[in-house]
Amino acid sequence: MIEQIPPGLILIVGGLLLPLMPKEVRKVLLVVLPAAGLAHMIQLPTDHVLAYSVFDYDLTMVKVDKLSRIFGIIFHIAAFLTAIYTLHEDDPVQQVAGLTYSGGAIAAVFAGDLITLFVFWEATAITSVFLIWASRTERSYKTGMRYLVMQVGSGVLLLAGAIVYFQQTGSVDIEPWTDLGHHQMRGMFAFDSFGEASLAQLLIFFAFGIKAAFPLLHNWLQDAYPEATVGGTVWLSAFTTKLAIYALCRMYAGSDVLIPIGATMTAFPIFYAVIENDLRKVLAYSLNNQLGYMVVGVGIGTELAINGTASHAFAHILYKGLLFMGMGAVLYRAGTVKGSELGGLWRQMPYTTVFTSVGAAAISAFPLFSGFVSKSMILTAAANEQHIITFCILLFASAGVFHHSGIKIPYFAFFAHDSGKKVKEAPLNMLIAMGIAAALCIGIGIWYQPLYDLLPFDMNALHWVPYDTAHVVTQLQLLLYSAAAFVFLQKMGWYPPELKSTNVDVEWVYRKGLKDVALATGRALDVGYTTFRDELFGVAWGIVERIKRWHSPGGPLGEPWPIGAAAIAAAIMLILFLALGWL
Amino acid sequence: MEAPTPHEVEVVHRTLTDHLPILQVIIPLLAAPLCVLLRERALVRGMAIGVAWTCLAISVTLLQHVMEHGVISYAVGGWDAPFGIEYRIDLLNAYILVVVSAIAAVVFPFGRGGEGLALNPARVHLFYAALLLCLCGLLGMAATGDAFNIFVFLEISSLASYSLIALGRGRRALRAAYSYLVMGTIGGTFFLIGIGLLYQTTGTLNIVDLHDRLQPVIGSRTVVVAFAFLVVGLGIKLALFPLHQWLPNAYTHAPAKISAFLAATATKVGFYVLLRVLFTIFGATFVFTTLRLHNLLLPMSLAAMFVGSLAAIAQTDIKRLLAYSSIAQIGYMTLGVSMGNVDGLAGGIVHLFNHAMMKGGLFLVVACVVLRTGSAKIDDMAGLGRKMPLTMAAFVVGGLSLIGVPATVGFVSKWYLVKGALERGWEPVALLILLSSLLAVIYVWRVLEVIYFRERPEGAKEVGEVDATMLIPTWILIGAAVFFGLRAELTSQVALDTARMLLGTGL
Amino acid sequence: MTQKTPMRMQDKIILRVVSKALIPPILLFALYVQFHGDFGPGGGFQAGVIFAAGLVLFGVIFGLDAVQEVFPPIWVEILTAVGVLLYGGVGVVSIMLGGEFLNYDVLHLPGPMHGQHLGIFLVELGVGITVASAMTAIFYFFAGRATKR
Amino acid sequence: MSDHGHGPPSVAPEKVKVIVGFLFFICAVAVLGELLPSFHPHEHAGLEFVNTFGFHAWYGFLSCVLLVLAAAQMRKLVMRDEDYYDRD
Repeated sequence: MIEQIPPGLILIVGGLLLPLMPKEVRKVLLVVLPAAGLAHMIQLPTDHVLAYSVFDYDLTMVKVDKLSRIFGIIFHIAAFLTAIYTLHEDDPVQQVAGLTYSGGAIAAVFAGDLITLFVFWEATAITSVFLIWASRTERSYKTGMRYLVMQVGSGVLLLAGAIVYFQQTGSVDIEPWTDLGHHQMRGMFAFDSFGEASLAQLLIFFAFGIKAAFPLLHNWLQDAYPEATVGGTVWLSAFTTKLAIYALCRMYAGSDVLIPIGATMTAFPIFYAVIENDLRKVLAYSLNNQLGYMVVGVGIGTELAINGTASHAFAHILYKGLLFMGMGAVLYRAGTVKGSELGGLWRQMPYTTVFTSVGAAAISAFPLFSGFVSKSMILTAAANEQHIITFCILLFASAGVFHHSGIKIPYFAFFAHDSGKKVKEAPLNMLIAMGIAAALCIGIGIWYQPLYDLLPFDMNALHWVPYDTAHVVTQLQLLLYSAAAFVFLQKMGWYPPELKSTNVDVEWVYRKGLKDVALATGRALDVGYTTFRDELFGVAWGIVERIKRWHSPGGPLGEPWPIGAAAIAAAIMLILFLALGWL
Repeated sequence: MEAPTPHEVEVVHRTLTDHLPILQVIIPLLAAPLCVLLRERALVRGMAIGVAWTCLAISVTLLQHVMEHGVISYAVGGWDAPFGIEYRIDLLNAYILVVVSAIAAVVFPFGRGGEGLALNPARVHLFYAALLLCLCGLLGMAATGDAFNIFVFLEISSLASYSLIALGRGRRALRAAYSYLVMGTIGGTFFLIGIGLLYQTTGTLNIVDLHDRLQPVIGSRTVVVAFAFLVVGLGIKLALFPLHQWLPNAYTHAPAKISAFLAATATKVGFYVLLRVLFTIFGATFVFTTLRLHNLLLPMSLAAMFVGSLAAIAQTDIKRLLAYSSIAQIGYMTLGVSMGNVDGLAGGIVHLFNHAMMKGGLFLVVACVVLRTGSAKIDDMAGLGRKMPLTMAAFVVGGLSLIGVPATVGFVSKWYLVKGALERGWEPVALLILLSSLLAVIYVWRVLEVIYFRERPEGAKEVGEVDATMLIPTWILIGAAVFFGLRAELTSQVALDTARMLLGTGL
Repeated sequence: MTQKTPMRMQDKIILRVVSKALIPPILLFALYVQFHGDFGPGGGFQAGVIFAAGLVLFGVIFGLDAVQEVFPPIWVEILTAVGVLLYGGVGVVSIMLGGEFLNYDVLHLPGPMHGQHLGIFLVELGVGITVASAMTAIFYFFAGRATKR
Repeated sequence: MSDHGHGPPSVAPEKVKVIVGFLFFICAVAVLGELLPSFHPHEHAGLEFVNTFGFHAWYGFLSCVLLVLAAAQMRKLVMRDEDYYDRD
């Protein structure tokens, strides 16, 4: 019986029922539901399948394997931690949105066919936008609309792809992986270059690409995440993009095209991250960069790379969540996360400082932190497959990550020059959530075996050891000299200051360029139209007026005719009917 | 025609059930003079209600019987068809009988006695006598299978309705009744001329017999002329645009309760006779293939839909608004006929039933309003939404049905009409049906806006909700409009079967 | 025949004498048409109209009050109803006796032939009564309006 | 540290000196770590240059310097006022 409940449903249904509960019960449920969902999900057997049929189509609601399982587990943990983090606030909108959003993402992970995937794919889009709108500002409303357009657009592409695929093959099932030898994995849709891709493959590829924030499709992420509420950004950071990574992993593993795409994703956002002033936006760029590693991992598609991707996603959700929590706490207390307005908060928010620094160390992949045991797998896999340039870019990006996430975030928020702000330490529930996340970041970095046991492929067979002298030493060199470079640049005064600014990105195309073009076209049309309209309205009004007059009382059609006229009408009708017989 | 000798006395044991087709008609016929003799208000009223409910029971029994066992034939006076007068009940008129008697059963009890009619109390028994005669005429037209008999009952119902309309307030009611009388007489005469020509050609008046005997001479001039007279005569009776001139004034100036009864029944029976004439007497082949009636009926129907709706929008009197809306609704029915296919015809037939319910209900609402406020001006309905919430809620539901909102009967009929139009390949017509529904939105909204969003003017007469004797009939009709909207299969199945019958065998 | 009526036709002696002479035969002829109707030309409708014509003539010459004294309006109303009831009643009786509506065969006192005879007689009588009284009623109504003015 | 910013440094300059000194110290240690007996670089075809002495050290340093300098130049291209998109 309990197996008949799809994972995620507990969160969705529970979330939807939440508004009916009193405040205290809501808060308890907010934390209990993810825990209950996790407990329920864990006990599902690995080959569990739950099929259902709609009309005449057989669909698969749930299909459990090791890949969906690890994403399911980390999604539940993320929901649980975020729930704790948001306990201080009593906003039913965010609570419902957060729970249904995470539930939708979990259900999407376990979807066994493209249609089910589409349903929950759209569900995550629609529920998550409320986390942005929950800021309840004009700005967040507009941002939310842009976000929603992109997300729903992604869903529409997915549906289109599914339909085309169904027409071609008669099936929408998500097939299991194929093993091509050399431990190279192929997803059901994998292709090596766009030239050989079918229409269905392309459509779905771009559907996933939007959510995974591929270069040029990425801007919704940096646009939306900094506009969400304190808790909303934490919810958002965990699910949408990682769901896309999961889907890529499931369907495009081993697609070579993903490697340059991923490499680009690791490299270019960090330039923006360096000059960005809004620290939550810095983290959004950094998130984009981290996704790059995973996309590269999916593209390489070896067992080691897939394991690296899965474990990196797992670790990433925790430390990125932790960083967003830290910045959220700063925003909550200081009222801003602009680097130019912050600084010196470490005295007032010591715990937050420590926890954020743990997150920074984890994202930078310091040895003994979670990033180290996962990211190095992807780099090694790239090296193993002789992707030399990719490897160098990843290495460059790793140094850069440390630079902007590892140093810049804590430095400008907590150290640097004293901003003079007098703030309190973060609320207890935030500290607890951050504490657990920080503990997990360190815990995974040290006791990585439980995580490795969850990975899709047997780690023992891969002969992988994260901690050997060469790995540790080279990684430390990379990071420490990056730090040295930071000190050097600051000393030289070359370090770009935090300035109040907006940095234009791809979004310029639609937020400014197209808008300006549209406005200009609109103005030109307006002139022509006004002239035309006045003419047309003159005529149209005349007709309307006449119709009105005719049908009003007193008009020929709005009032019965005199009996004589009526009788004549009858005679005319008689003639007309007689004419029928002659014509 | 040689007269057959009356047959020898044969002792056939008939049960009361066998006489139902005639009882349906003679019960109101005999009740009318009884009203005159009894004179006592309460007694007369009780009897009229009793008669209406008896008729309803009879017609429902007949419908059941027809659905189970097929056509019922009753030879009046023991003279078999085609020589004697035959009462012939098939699916179509069994259905009409139910509609008419059901409306009567609901409308007759409306209001206490002559309340709201502004009648001289000494004349109430005559009012009920006329009402019963009108019912008798309408039921007779539906029940009989004899063309001349149809004319007789047409005149009975018409004469009764002239006098009923004349009961309305003021001299304008008299004038309306008079012009209805003139137009009705023209219509009746045309109908009679048509029958005369047919009789001359075939020597029979029995409808079924007429059909058979017409086939050899179907294309002749006489038949075509007869056809034209019959259709135009009936066109006046059922108020088909532009022959509708009598209707707005008649419905406006008649007492509201009478408007409700006539709007829900009189034009419907006229429409029924039109169907009989077109399909049973002449046959679908002649009408649609030889004459191509749709070339004329379609534009007339469309004009009715648009002129009626547009004129309804412009009216300032609620009864007039509903009257013009009726013209539009009749347009929908004849539109269904002009399609000449099963879905379209079924749409027309089901709309007959549906329109009877919703328009009857709406006129009863107006009767309530007139009784309380003493005015039928739309502007005088301002703010009634709060004063008469139940009555006005009925108006809302009825109005939605008039528009054709899903879950109301109006939607069901429009659904079949659109389906029929598309099947016929008349996409623009389907579009026009939807467009005219939009016009209905406007005129219904106009009233709702006044009812709910305008304040009751200062110093206006204090009004309250009407009592149960009015609310219950109103809500029965309005409730039926929703019930049959939700359980559309109950009516549409009968309509589809009927349409198939009419188009298939013509019988 | 009261002097108070404003109508003056009764003052004209020719009219008075001729109509006095004519009215009885008219009424008698009406009865003839009525009762001969089932065998020859005529019937209840014609008879009723003729009978009413006699009354109307009387009313026209001698005034509304005079004719209403002979044939009071309340009786007009009642007889209109009675005639219809008689007509319908025959039909109902024939139903009760096991025939169709208006099947006179079943009214067989000595035999079907007599049944037919009786049936048509009663029906025509009903029609005659109704038509005569309805016509009279119409005359009363219009004449009454004229007097009021 | 550089003199942009608003308030006084939140960490005393002497302490900063100690921290920076410590940083330089462990930087040196990290490079020397390659001399450890257990240091066995992973061999990958085509990536031999990665295993040259101190590669990660200078690569990390140069990466960051280039990153920051490039980003600073990029500002000229992409930086707008804070309310850039809000204006019409």
